[in-house]
Amino acid sequence: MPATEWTVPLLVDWIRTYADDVAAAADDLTALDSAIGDADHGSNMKRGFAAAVTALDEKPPATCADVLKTTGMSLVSHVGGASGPLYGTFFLRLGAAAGTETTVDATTFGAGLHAALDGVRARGKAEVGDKTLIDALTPAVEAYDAALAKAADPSDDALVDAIAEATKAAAIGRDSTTPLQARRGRASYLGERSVGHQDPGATSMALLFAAAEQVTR
Amino acid sequence: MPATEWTVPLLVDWIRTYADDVAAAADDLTALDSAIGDADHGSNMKRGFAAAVTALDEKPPATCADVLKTTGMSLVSHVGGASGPLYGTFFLRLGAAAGTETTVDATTFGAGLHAALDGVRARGKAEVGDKTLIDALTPAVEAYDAALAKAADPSDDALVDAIAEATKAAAIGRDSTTPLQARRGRASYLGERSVGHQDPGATSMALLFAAAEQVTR
Amino acid sequence: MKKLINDPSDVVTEALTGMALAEPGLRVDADQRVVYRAEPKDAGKVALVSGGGSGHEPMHGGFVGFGMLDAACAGEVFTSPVPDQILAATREVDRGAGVLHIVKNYTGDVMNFEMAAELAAADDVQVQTVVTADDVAVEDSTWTAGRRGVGVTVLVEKIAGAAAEAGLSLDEVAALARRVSEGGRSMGMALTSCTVPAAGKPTFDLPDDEMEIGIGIHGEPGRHRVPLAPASQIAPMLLDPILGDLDFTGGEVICFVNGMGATPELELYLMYGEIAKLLQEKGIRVARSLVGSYMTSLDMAGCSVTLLRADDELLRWWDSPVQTPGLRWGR
Amino acid sequence: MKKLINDPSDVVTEALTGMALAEPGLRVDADQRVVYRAEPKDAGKVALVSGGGSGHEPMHGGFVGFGMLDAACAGEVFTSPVPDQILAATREVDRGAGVLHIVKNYTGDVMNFEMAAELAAADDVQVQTVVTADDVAVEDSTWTAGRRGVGVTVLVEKIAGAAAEAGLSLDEVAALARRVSEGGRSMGMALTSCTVPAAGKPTFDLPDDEMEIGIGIHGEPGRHRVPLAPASQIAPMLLDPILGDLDFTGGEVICFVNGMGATPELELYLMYGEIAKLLQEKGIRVARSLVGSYMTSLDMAGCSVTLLRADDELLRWWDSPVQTPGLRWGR
Ligand SMILES: Nc1ncnc2c1ncn2[C@@H]1O[C@H](COP(=O)(O)OP(=O)(O)O)[C@@H](O)[C@H]1O
Ligand SMILES: Nc1ncnc2c1ncn2[C@@H]1O[C@H](COP(=O)(O)OP(=O)(O)O)[C@@H](O)[C@H]1O
Ligand SMILES: [Mg+2]
Ligand SMILES: [Mg+2]
Ligand SMILES: [Mg+2]
Ligand SMILES: [Mg+2]
Repeated sequence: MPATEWTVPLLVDWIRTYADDVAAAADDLTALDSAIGDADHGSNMKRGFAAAVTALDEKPPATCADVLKTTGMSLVSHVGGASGPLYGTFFLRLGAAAGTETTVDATTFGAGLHAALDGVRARGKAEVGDKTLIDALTPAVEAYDAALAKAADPSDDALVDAIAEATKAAAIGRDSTTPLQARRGRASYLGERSVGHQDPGATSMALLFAAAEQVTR
Repeated sequence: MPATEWTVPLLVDWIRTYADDVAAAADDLTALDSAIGDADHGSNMKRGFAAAVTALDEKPPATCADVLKTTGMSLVSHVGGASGPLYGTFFLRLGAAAGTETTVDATTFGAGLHAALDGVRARGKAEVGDKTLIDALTPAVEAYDAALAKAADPSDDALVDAIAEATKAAAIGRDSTTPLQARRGRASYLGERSVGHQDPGATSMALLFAAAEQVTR
Repeated sequence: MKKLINDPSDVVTEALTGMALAEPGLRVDADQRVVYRAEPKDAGKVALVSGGGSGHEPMHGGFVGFGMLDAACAGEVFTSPVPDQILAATREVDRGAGVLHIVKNYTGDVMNFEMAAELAAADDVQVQTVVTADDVAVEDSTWTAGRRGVGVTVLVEKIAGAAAEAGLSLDEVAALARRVSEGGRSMGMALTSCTVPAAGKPTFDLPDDEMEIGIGIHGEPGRHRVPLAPASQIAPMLLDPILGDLDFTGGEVICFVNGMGATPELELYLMYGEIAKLLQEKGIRVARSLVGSYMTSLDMAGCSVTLLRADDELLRWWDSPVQTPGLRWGR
Repeated sequence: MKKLINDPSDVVTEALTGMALAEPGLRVDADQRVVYRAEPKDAGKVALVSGGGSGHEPMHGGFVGFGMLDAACAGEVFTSPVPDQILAATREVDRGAGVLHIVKNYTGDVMNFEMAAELAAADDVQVQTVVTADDVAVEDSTWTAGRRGVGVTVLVEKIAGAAAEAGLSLDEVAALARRVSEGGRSMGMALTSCTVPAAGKPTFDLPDDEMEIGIGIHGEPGRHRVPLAPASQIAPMLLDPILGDLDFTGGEVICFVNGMGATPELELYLMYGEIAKLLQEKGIRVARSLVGSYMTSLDMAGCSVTLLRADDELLRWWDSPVQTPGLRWGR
């Protein structure tokens, strides 16, 4: 049965599912990072989300904010590199927006995504087109908004539909990084040689939305 | 016309010819030394005999002893490693036996070879069967003796024949090293793993007799 | 992958454990992955904290000790440390006179040190940060994350470390560190790629007859790939971009020829000879030199060259005693 | 072959030229290929001369300086120096108190040093020789040229160098050097072969999933080839033959974990951790340790372990100041 709102178990399920997904995709993410970075994005994400799962297991979260902040803190404390602060900020901001309830509705989640996007942009100072995870995250947030706006009288399917649209947009955004020349992160050191490679962070970001779609659907 | 005795130009010719031969065979000698040593026998021999040729060019030798001692000193001073002192000693001893004449006859040369063999054995303390250049040198000296003894009344062909016999014996001695386990030099460190490889020093020693045969024939 | 390791994910912790046992001058917190001096600095003196991804040894842990760093935070291989480590180290080494963070300019390093500095400020620990960015292979423009911090980092740590030991204030030490950072330029090249343990295979493929010019220290490929060349031709490929970027003529320099990890000392000295010859031709006087593998990239073969504008003050700090596992003289 | 060199036949001379420019504490005779101290030792003190094939840097040229060697003779790559060089060095450094030759046990090294010593004796320079032969990979029997001299050579040079600096007589310094040499045992392994510049290709082929145990420092293949294994299993492969050969239990040791040239420090510290753990289990106390690439084999990846029986006297000499490019403390 499709979810109408986020609950604590559902958010935990998202993190767990994504932890499995990045573990399975770790070699591919690292291969992408080998081409235009330093060959660690897969192991960074795998290590970080494994730590998040452990933290959620050790101290079962009471509220939605607990799930997301514990995840964010785990990432900040265990990843390092560029993705640690960026993904960490993403979840910390999303958690702050979620508040101290045990559920989060589609509208609140959308506001959270905006806060998360703003936080990640403030931390990393990247814009759309710089060939970073921002290129997947920004269109995803916009698509979520648009889908929600279309559901004139927020229906039961609003959350699921909005996440599905966000996931599609994130995938398109991820693919859009391939022809770009990087302007942020390690890939920028390569100059023109970064062209023709898909950005690893945009790839892991697209997977994050895909995991959300999978658990809410 | 076959040589009946060594002259100063003939000895110089021997050194020159051998210098060319070891330069041409340098890669092969080094390859043999790669298998059971440290991959330098070819470059050692090439460097040493090039230095000898330069020394002979710079100060043209007056006597047979001059040729051989200059060669021996050049080897000692420019080769290093095991082959420097050993080949150096060989030529220094051969030179000492040659005396201050401008020719050396077959008998004197034979005595010189014995002195040279003794010197090399004293320096390196190797015996026949230890898988070293001694395995080529010893039978060569013995074959030289035998051939000379057979030429009852030393004839015109005595030197050429004796050197030809020595060359054959050196080649057989060289081949005999392949199945042996080394007991001297670097190859001995390999223990049983040295079995099945031809000794580089025995190979260069066989070439030395071949060069003598070529210039006297 | 051929390495003297056990499980790739334990490499950093196990290496730190070995370092703790081998180096009596250090105290290693293997959990937090922070290397401290066994004997902390006197109260009232500025402390220096650096750190970064592992795999660059002896930088940074090997530079902890008298006259250089007070603490170094070790991240995963090629991954910057996390704010927790940096904050713990910063709190631990503060002797009341403030802490200087020495950070190489990489997105991850800068962000993680920034977060730690924000947290330290909340704790009332004075922190200043110097970001090194000396790699002329990268253009410093809005089109990049800015220049990478490479070889000059070692020189900053040595020189600022000496000044901190002598009792200069945080503002003074930070200003000196920035001056060194700004007066240094570097350029590196690779004959082979490195292999990150967790990745298990070389980060990039490099044919037998080619080399990368303008590489970083994390296995990032270089700016361009060229046919293999003799040392005498490699030297100007490294030096010319440096000299083109900052005018060193007429002055004195500290010249640092660094090995990337798998380069024999024989080759480094030979390379230094080539660089020294070119500098002499250009009228640049080498006041001090440093040749060796001090900032490595795991098992990469190759080298980098760093030139630093020198003056009497910098040279005095350079010559001051230093006693660390990786750099040691005068004590 | 990928190396930072020009013509392979010029490697040694060009590296020495670079070293001369980089190291103000040294004086290099690039023609004779001898590295001297810039400031000779005081008259009346015993001098130490060592040398060997090049390609093992920092050994030996990098160990010339206060508290260690007085001169080092550099042969071609992996080829012992010639008697001329050794004689020139011996004459030059003799301060009237005699000269100790420190020679690694290889046929070529022994013969060339022997010839030089004979010539020096004719010159009335007193020479004594200590031959190091610590490699337990080689059986010392009539079936071999005897054990190879490896890691203990570094320790002999340090300890005898300190004693010579303190003014001990030639007999005393030589006796001390022999005691160190006899109390040390080593064992090495390789993950990859080295490549001799003049040969242009790896000395031996080693598949990606195998390693050589019991290698020498000249690219000689080892005693046996085994499947690649984690560091925790390599450690006993190196340590057990050492402990089986000489009883170290109950006593103190100096433990030296050495990199073969292309081994990152990260891996060496990790390896040291494994060795230290085993030693502790066996009740062998490590009094001092040395971890780094001090005796290399060009660009070979791998390591060796040396244990030396220590006592208060040896440790005092070990701790004495030393000031060389390759080893430096206390001064
Ligand atoms: N300034 C930035 N803003 C947003 N995303 C960034 C920025 N810099 C890097 N990234 C993202 O981080 C990814 C790399 O992450 P990772 O490999 O884990 O860290 P590191 O680059 O430190 O090794 C890149 O693919 C890119 O998507
Ligand atoms: N003790 C010895 N006596 C005689 N010949 C020896 C002895 N040791 C080594 N050799 C010879 O020297 C050869 C190796 O010479 P070379 O490679 O030039 O020197 P090194 O072994 O020092 O590298 C061996 O193949 C062997 O024939
Ligand atoms: Mg990365
Ligand atoms: Mg050889
Ligand atoms: Mg990284
Ligand atoms: Mg040799």
